[in-house]
Amino acid sequence: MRYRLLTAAFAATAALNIAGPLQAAELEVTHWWTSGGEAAAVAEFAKAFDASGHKWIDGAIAGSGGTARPIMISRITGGDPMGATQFNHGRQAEELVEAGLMRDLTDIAEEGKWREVVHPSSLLDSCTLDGKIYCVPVNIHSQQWLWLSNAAFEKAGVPVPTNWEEYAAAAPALEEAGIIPLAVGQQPWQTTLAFQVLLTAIAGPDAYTKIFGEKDADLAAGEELAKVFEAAAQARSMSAKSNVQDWNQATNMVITGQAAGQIMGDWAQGEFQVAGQVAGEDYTCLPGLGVNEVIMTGGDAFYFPVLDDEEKSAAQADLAKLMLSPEVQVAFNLKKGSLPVRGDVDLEAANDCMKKGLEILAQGNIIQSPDQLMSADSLTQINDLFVEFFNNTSITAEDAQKRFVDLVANAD
Amino acid sequence: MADVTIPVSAPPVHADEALVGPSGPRPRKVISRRNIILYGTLFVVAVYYLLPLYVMIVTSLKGMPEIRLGNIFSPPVEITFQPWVKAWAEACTGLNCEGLSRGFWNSVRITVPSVVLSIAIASVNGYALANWRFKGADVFFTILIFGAFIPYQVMLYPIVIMLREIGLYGGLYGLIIVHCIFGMPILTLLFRNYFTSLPEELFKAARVDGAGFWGIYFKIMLPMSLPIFVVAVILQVTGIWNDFLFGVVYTRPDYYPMTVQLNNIVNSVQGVKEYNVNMAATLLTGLVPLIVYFISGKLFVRGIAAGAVKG
Amino acid sequence: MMDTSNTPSVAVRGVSLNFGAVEVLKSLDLEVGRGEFLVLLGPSGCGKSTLLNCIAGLLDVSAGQIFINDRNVTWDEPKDRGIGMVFQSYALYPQMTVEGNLSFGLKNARLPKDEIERRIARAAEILQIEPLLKRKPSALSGGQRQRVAIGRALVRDVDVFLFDEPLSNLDAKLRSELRVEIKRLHQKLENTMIYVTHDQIEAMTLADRIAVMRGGIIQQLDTPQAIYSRPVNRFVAGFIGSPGMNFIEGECVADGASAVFEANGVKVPLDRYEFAGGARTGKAVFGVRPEHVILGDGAGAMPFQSDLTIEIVEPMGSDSLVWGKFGGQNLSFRIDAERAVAKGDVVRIGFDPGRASIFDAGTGERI
Amino acid sequence: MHEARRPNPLFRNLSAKIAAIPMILTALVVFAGGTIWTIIYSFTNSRLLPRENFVGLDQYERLWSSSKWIISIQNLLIYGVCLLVFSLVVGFLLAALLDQKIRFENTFRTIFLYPFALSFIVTGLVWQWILNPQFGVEGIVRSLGWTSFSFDPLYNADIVIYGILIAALWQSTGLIMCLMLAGLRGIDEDIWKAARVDGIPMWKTYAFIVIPMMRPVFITTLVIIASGIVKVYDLVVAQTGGGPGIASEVPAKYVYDAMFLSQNLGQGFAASTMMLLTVLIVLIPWAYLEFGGKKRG
Repeated sequence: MRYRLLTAAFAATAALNIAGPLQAAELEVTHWWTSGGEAAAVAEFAKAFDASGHKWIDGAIAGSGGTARPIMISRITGGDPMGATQFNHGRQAEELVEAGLMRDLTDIAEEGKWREVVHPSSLLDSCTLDGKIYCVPVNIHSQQWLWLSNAAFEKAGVPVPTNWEEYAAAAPALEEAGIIPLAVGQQPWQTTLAFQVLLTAIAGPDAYTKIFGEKDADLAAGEELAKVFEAAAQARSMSAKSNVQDWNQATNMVITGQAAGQIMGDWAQGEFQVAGQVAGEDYTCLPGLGVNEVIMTGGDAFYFPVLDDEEKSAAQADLAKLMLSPEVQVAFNLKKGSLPVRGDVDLEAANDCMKKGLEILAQGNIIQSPDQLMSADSLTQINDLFVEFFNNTSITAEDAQKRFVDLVANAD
Repeated sequence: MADVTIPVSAPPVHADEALVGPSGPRPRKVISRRNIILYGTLFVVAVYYLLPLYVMIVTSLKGMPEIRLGNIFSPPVEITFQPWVKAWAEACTGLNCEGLSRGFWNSVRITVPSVVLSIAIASVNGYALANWRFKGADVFFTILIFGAFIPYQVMLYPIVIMLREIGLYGGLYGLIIVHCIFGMPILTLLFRNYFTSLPEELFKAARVDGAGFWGIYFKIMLPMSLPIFVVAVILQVTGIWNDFLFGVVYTRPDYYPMTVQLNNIVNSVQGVKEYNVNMAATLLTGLVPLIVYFISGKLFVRGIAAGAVKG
Repeated sequence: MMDTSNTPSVAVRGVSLNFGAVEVLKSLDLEVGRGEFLVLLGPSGCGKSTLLNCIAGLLDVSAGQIFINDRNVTWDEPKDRGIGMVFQSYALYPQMTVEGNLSFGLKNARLPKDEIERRIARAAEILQIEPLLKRKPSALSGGQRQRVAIGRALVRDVDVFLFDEPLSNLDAKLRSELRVEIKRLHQKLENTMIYVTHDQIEAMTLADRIAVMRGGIIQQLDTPQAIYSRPVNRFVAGFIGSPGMNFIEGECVADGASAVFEANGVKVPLDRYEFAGGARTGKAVFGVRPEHVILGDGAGAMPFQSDLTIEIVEPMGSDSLVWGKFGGQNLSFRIDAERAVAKGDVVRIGFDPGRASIFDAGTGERI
Repeated sequence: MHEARRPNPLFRNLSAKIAAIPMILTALVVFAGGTIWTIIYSFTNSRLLPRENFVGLDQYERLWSSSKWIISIQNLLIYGVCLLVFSLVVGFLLAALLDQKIRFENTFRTIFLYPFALSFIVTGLVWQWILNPQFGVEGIVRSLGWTSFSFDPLYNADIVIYGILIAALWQSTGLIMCLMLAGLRGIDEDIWKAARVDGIPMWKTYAFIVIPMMRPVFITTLVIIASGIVKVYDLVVAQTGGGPGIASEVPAKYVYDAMFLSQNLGQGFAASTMMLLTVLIVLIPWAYLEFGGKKRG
């Protein structure tokens, strides 16, 4: 089975080689995949790109999206663009596209029939502006996952929970066993992620879409949401002692059993793989906190700034095609622990957590990621609210809800 | 003349007879209360100041197991320079693992031209302001001095635009220009005050001999201003080497100065935090300004005080 | 004040002081009478200020003792020595008003309020600084500041006033005004005062006695008149009196019972000169003050006369200083301005050798 | 022979003007121009790229309604006041101690001043580790037996700003000490002698005579520290990154985050204009006192 895949990959690259005199061009690609699992995944892209004759210049920027995006943006607006750059699905690069700084990929998209191949199509819609396509979606990361360390629960003598209520109930037992019930990193986006996963699970996906999408302030102020804020307050007390900074440090606490669980997107799975843990045995994954099984179509897409250098532009086109080619999609997403964007690719080698994701994706109950629904400015404000809420116990659930309602009221 | 009883000038009693009562210098106890308080406080404060440096050096020479077990104040059992090697050549930010070395050479490539350029411009400014008072010169100078106090953030973005227009944004030259701009106020003030303190006759005599603006500058003013040049170099080298904000905003990853590289290395964590490597990296970054500080000693104080007090 | 007749107000016994290897004061003895105005006079660097600071207690002596009012104060703090000091730079506390300056020391000594007010009123009245009490030192003139500085010692009812060149920062006119005021103050208070200066006019006019110092040693301690007329050595002679004393190098030759001073053909009979240890012969320096040389008809009455051709005339308003050659060396003398003399005139001059001073050429000591 | 015209003033010492062009450009274009540009654009709703649709005071309204900004202003006040007071007091005490003509004066001065040569990033990182619960001081004291000892300001939202203050004090007190020492050595020796003769104890002489005399040195030092305080950024980024949560946010970081993180230039410009205001409030009275005084006095 594996053999068949390899030959296919080889054939594809061979074909590319023949097609036309290929100038080998150096292309700088910036991204913020600096943790162990992520770096392994991006190496797949680099390998495939180098195989196609070009040269991948790695522009990794540490410190997660929050640190990396500003650097990428100021380089593009500063007139010194890179070859290609990563952004999340959604509106982060909206203004850059409007300002005409991003390359129009519509012709490549038509040639590769991206409209049919990319599934769900909402990913491609986030890349489209006035009918033209400006980015290549490469993976689907859903944030709606709860990762639990089986070892931690054994140590606490509590069965591995199947949903949020059981998990919250097990918290006291975990604390007695000296285990931090919930690991949350200090970066603002991590606390917001925890909140909206709780929101989608407890209040349901359409409540999430109404609030983040249509900015429905009354719903935000409603009783339904009050329950969500209660759960958030509970999560806060469960994660009080986890004072780590980066998300992969929090994942590391789960892997080593210091913490019982972490609410994090499926990119955390890369860390579990690098640590050699097996889904189902060492760790358990609960999509939608085991309450509302849903997949969020968050994830990453690559944009290609307009370059005046002919060779580099050609290399850009090759990279764009290559990123969506089936083989590279498989190799990349396997390492990354995310779901491929191509509907026609099946991942037998995926572990059972990925398979759960694929099934939910196939059933089609998906929601858009906050980046796709809200502007960076409003989202940062919400991030600040929740990072403050999680670190300052004097803020009650009601205050937080009130301030959340104001934010939703004038978000754009 | 007041009626004054003038003592009969008795023959002076000489030292050979034993002088009764206290004589000679007052006996000062070495272990007096005053000395205990004085040296005691100074010693305690000195420990407070030296502690961080001690911890950094000690930890940077220990292996990770020793750090996890022992406490940070205990000296290293088996000294290893591996953390220093790793910090210099192998620490990773993201995929490229070239350690701080790239940052170091970037910092050198940024600091040297910036220091030379900013001092050249500022010394000419100071000289022009001190000796060739042209109309409006003081207006520009006052704006310049106010500029020294304006928080950088106010001018952060406008400068991004300016650099972009002249196509230097993101490269080393852009950052060099930024350092010249923000170094100019204090340095110009330093040079102006120094040149005004030089005797006026010197300048007038040269004018009488027919020397022009540049003739006087190179032949007379420059040779005499070595002390202030040294002070300016100290001020600029420490200032530019230690900068972080401009480094982050005005350059891109492969031109990052050492301070930005350090912050990235320390804050991007692969699994466990390697304190010894981080400490070695921090020491490496602080090495150059510390060496400049220890070599220049008193001059450093005078420079900073002159720059700061006058500023 | 208990009258202890002639016990000295300030006594310095065998005091010497050295900064590292440099010996600034060399086992010095000095006694200042009660109510006496003693001036320490000498060129800069002769140790006069250092001695004053030792007496004040601001400097630790290297050896010897210091007594004030017969009490051994060698190891005492300045404030316990009963002394007040006035500095060349006035050293007023710049941020306090005049009243603040005067009362700060007293408040610190916890004197009762009314006592402080009484003392300040008295000092203000003596020094006429009542209108200045509310002003800051920066708003006062040099003279006013100096008076306030004196007032600071006055209010503390000290036994001994110490002055460290208080007038040298002032201009000439103000200096003479304040000199008179200090004298008047001394006569009024009858305190002991020790006054350091390098200005010999101040010394001559103010002092009951002057101690001329050089190289850390007191050269001569005597009344101004004695020092003026009978200087113990050539240094003291040259230092006191302006314009300075004329020095003619030559030789004393025995002449019967007494001696004669000869210099390039000039012979001055020394019969009227009181030799310290009897007439002496050998190389000597003959010193005569310009004001003792009389010109014209008065010269006739002088025991010694001689002719002299005038070389330079320096008119100085009230009188003129005339220069000529005597015994082949320069001799100057004063004449009143009206007498018209010109270069080249030959005039007859005369003086009384008895008032002159003769010094041994080698040691410079008076013989 | 035409009568020589008075040379046009523009060309008088032309070379001086040419030589001063960089200064003129910097002063006018960068400082004056940049500042005005920022102020103008603080009234627009520019997001990622500056654009000219004006929205009046919206940006300022949003600024003062954002809890992150309010916290950063509170932090700045606490940090500023404490840093000013402590560094002046400790700096003066150290200077007074060093002024006592003691042995090793130079060694002590070198020890107190070396941190000033380091960058804020290095200082921030060092103090982050020293104040780290497991690894730093708290860990040590606990390992020595006093298990309930807790000293982890960087992880406690209410007192995190004081953790940053410790690092800032460690860095800047040295300079203040030098400025104070220079001031002390400038005082006329006779003043000390006069005070000793008046029987005034040492501490009173310092308190009532020397310190009032050093007023100008204090004011100038105050202005220098103040202008440094408003700009504090690197230290917070290195030591806490604004955490825990947004408890140690500072205005300078708010500006950077607004401009580059939330891609909202308008908000960033509004915040930096506010920072400019705080500096001017400190600066103008001082400039008036310093220069205005001379013209009047």
